[in-house]
Amino acid sequence: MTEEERRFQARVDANEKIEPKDWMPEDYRKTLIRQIGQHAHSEIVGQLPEGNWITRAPTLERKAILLAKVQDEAGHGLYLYCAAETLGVSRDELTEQLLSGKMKYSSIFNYPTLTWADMGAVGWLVDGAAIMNQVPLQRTSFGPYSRAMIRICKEESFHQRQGYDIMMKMAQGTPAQKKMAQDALNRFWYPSLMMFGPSDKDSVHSAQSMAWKIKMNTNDELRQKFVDQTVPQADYLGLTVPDDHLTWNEERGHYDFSEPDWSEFYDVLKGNGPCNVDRLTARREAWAEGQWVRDAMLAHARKKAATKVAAE
Amino acid sequence: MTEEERRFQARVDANEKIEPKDWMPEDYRKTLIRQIGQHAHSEIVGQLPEGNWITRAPTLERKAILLAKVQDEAGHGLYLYCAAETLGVSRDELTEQLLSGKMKYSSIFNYPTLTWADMGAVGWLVDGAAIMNQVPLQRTSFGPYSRAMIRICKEESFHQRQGYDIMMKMAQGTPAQKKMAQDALNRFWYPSLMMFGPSDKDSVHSAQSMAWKIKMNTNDELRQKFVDQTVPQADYLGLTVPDDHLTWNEERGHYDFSEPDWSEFYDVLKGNGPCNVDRLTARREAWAEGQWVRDAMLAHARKKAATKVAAE
Amino acid sequence: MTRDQALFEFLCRMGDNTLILGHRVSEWCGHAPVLEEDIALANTALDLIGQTQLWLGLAGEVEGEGRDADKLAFHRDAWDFRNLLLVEMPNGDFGRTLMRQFLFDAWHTILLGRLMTSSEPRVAEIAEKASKEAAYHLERSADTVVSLGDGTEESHARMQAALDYLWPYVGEMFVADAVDQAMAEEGIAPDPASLRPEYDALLGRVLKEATLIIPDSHFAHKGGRDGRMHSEHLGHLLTQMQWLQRAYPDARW
Amino acid sequence: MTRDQALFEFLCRMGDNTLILGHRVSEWCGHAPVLEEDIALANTALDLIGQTQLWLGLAGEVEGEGRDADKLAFHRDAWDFRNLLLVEMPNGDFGRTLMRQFLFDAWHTILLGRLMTSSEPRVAEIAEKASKEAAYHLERSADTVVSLGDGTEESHARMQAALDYLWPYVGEMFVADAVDQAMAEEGIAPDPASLRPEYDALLGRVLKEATLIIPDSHFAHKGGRDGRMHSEHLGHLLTQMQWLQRAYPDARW
Repeated sequence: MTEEERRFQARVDANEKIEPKDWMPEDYRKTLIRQIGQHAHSEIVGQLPEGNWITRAPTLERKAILLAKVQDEAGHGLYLYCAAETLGVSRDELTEQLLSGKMKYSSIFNYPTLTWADMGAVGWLVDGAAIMNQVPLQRTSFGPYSRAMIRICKEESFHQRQGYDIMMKMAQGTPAQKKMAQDALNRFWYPSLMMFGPSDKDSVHSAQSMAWKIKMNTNDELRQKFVDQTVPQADYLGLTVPDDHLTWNEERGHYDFSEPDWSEFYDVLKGNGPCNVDRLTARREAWAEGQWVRDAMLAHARKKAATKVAAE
Repeated sequence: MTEEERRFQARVDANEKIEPKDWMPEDYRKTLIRQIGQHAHSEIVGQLPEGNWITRAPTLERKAILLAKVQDEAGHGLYLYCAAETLGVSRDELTEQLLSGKMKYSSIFNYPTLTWADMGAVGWLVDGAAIMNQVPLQRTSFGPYSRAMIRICKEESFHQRQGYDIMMKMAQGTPAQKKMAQDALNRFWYPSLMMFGPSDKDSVHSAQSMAWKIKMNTNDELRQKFVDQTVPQADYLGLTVPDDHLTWNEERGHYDFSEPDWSEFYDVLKGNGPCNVDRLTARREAWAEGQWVRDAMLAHARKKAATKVAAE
Repeated sequence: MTRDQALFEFLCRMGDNTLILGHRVSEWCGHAPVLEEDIALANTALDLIGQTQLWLGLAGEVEGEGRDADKLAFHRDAWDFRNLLLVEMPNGDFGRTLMRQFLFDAWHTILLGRLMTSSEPRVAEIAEKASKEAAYHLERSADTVVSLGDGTEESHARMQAALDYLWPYVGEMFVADAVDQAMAEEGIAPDPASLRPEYDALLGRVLKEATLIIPDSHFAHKGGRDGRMHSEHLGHLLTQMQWLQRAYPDARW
Repeated sequence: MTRDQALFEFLCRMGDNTLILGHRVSEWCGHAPVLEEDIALANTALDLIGQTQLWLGLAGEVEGEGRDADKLAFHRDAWDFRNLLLVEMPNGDFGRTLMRQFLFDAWHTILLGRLMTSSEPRVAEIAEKASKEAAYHLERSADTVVSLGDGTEESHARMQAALDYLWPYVGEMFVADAVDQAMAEEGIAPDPASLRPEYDALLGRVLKEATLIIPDSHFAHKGGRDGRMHSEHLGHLLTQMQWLQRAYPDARW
């Protein structure tokens, strides 16, 4: 470790925030860009599975809530791209890496939303898992990232409650609605568990990231916490978690549960999830079809600036 | 009149069929190309208002019937383009004239189909009016046209019965269905009357066309016949023709009825019908997006022919 | 037609406009050209759906037959809708969507401004709330129309095409029928024709800045706001919008 | 699972394939690249809908709960559909539509050929009728795939892209579950896996002539034929297809 690195680590250890202009190790910067970028992309791509039901929302109130939620997600994307930009990478660069497949987004968004209950399940489980990941990151070492997470977490917990509320209505509804609710839980349970990433023993970068406080907890810790929190909620809804091995372990003070099928996880990561192609295609088309708009806005802004200069 | 013209007219008067290789006046050819071309275009564009409901047909049986009908219409288009081709104009030339707006199609197809009852009204009224126009044309002087009309009329009368059958089901159905049926009649009545064209006193080419037996009856004759036939059918359905002045005229032995709003007719003709833009856009896009397919089919056919020649 | 029948019709017109336009705008979700536009479009849709709840809620109240805003939104068929044809037109490209928004916002702000002094206090109250949102929408859509109209050669051509395509749907805003007469007589809403001068002036100003040419035609498609003849597009929109309510009429969501 | 329950599932799989593919193909109506294709596509859709009436009609009979083919087609929600994911994929361009058709027709003809000797006479009878139509569809779609694959540079690229896009949806045709095992044991239908060699040989032949390369991957999307996980596309298709029946459940058409 160089002297600079030592000083940097000391600041991190002392819970000081690292700011964009501060010195930082090149790998710290790179890892952060990857992590924040992926998180931002996830917000953007994450609009699509829920956007899929906006035009079919069952009431005006639900439509409004869903619109507000998807709008928030775009807003989160914006905060995060801004945080990444302070590390010296532009939003357009990040976008191109998303579209070329070089950068990833959360695999969960490669699963389809098939019934209205999925809007509940996404809010309850997916946002629930996201919050579990994100709450500790409010204390992350990089200042702009930490501040973005604080704003985001506030809204996400709101979303999770809305999701749970949808599930509640469905679970207490007609037989068809109950069926939708159970089916949504069946489909989203394991993919939600996957959101915490592979077991720590298989995770390469974890130790360094934790030392840098880019990562605050191990994947397994968070997954356990998520299961412990979610199972009683499912019970309350009268829904069955699709895991025959799920049992309360008195000794550990935690639920024992089945691992997700990690081969499916890697399949999805490779691009073979049910919706990978559709999601990326949707984003690519939006970007390509929006080119003329972005060009025009730039051209107009230049014209206006030129007129202003000429007038001065 | 030249000698050739006199001989030509004598053949027409004697009800002989004129065949493609026979001598004919240039104007006869031109008028026929325009008339057959417009008729062909009408079959093609006429697929769209009914195609609009194929994906929403209420039963499998109705869906099958509607598909068969629209398929027939495409087939009629094909017969008619072939008949026009015998006069020395290619299908592609005619298509381009349709797409550029130089050639017209029947104005009726610029009205929207808004409920399932419209599938009934189109069959009953629009096909009904078409048949009224077409039956006499089976005796038209130009051989290929006459033969095409004979094939077409057989199928059209079948379509008309199917349309009436839909109306019957709707008119005898639930209050909502009855409402749809009446509403469809209200919207399609006057546009159907317009299908016979303006009153003969305002029709420029009529006399010559009738002498040439390209046109067999006056517009007003056919319109009257249509009204006389259709009003009792509407009565039988328990529907009300939207014309306060409709009365049986004992003396004439015909119904007296209100003229359609001819200013609307000319508006639609000018391109201001409710669907003109959509219809032409749909055809233009189909044509443009199909370019690569047509190119490829041609290229492949040439390759195959070349291979065959090389092998011989 | 009683006062309340006319008022019901009027309120459906207001609420169906915002409902259908809100739906159209919401179709963009996740597909806008830039992230800021995704946010702005979602926000516009959200405002419009919120206004719909108010207008259709009041419509149901006035009707007094137990239909609430959701019942009106999700359980009427096409012919009972009273929105302008303009707002049911498909989105087309982003330019057309924003042009449609601008043509609507301009009229909407002017109308809402007048409705704030409606003799019917419940109408005035909704107009008060909605007009703030509409003013913001107008500011945004006008700005965007100017940017894109006076942007690149391509964007200019697209915006002119959008204006040409949508122009025949503008006239319907200003044509009065018995409902409008009843509303005007009661002092509930202005005569639609009376909005035109202000509208034309506003359009003239913005579109000039956008270097766009207003088509030289007064032809107007009609049939939306009286439900006599909607476009084929509305029915397709409803299949999506009303799906769940139609498939599960007994469910509560 | 009783024999009849398994048979019902099997019949729904057959009928839902033809129903959903028939619907997709019918979306082309009036928009094909040439008139002959408009006719051919309408004809294909028509045959498929006709087959649907037979398969779902028999399914309803076997179920014995009073559901007829229409009830099954128009009153089930997405999760009860048993079609292959392949057939619910959106049309894309004409090339993708025809590639999807070819990939389906190839499997369909082979399967129907086997079903003609089904131990269940009602299945054999439908297969007999359907196989003639399917053979004709295959001839057409294979020809078109060859023409477009070996046409121009652009058409070749489009067809290769279509094949690459659709290939992951082929594997689902050959994966057996308890329903298939029950059908095989009863001699009603063949083990799906047993069709693969003939399918691969047929595909190899045609796609070689089309100068197209079969992707080197055995990854297969699943979840359609057991209804566990359809694509998002199916739900949108159903909003259109089932609209009238859902909106007017008491009506007869």
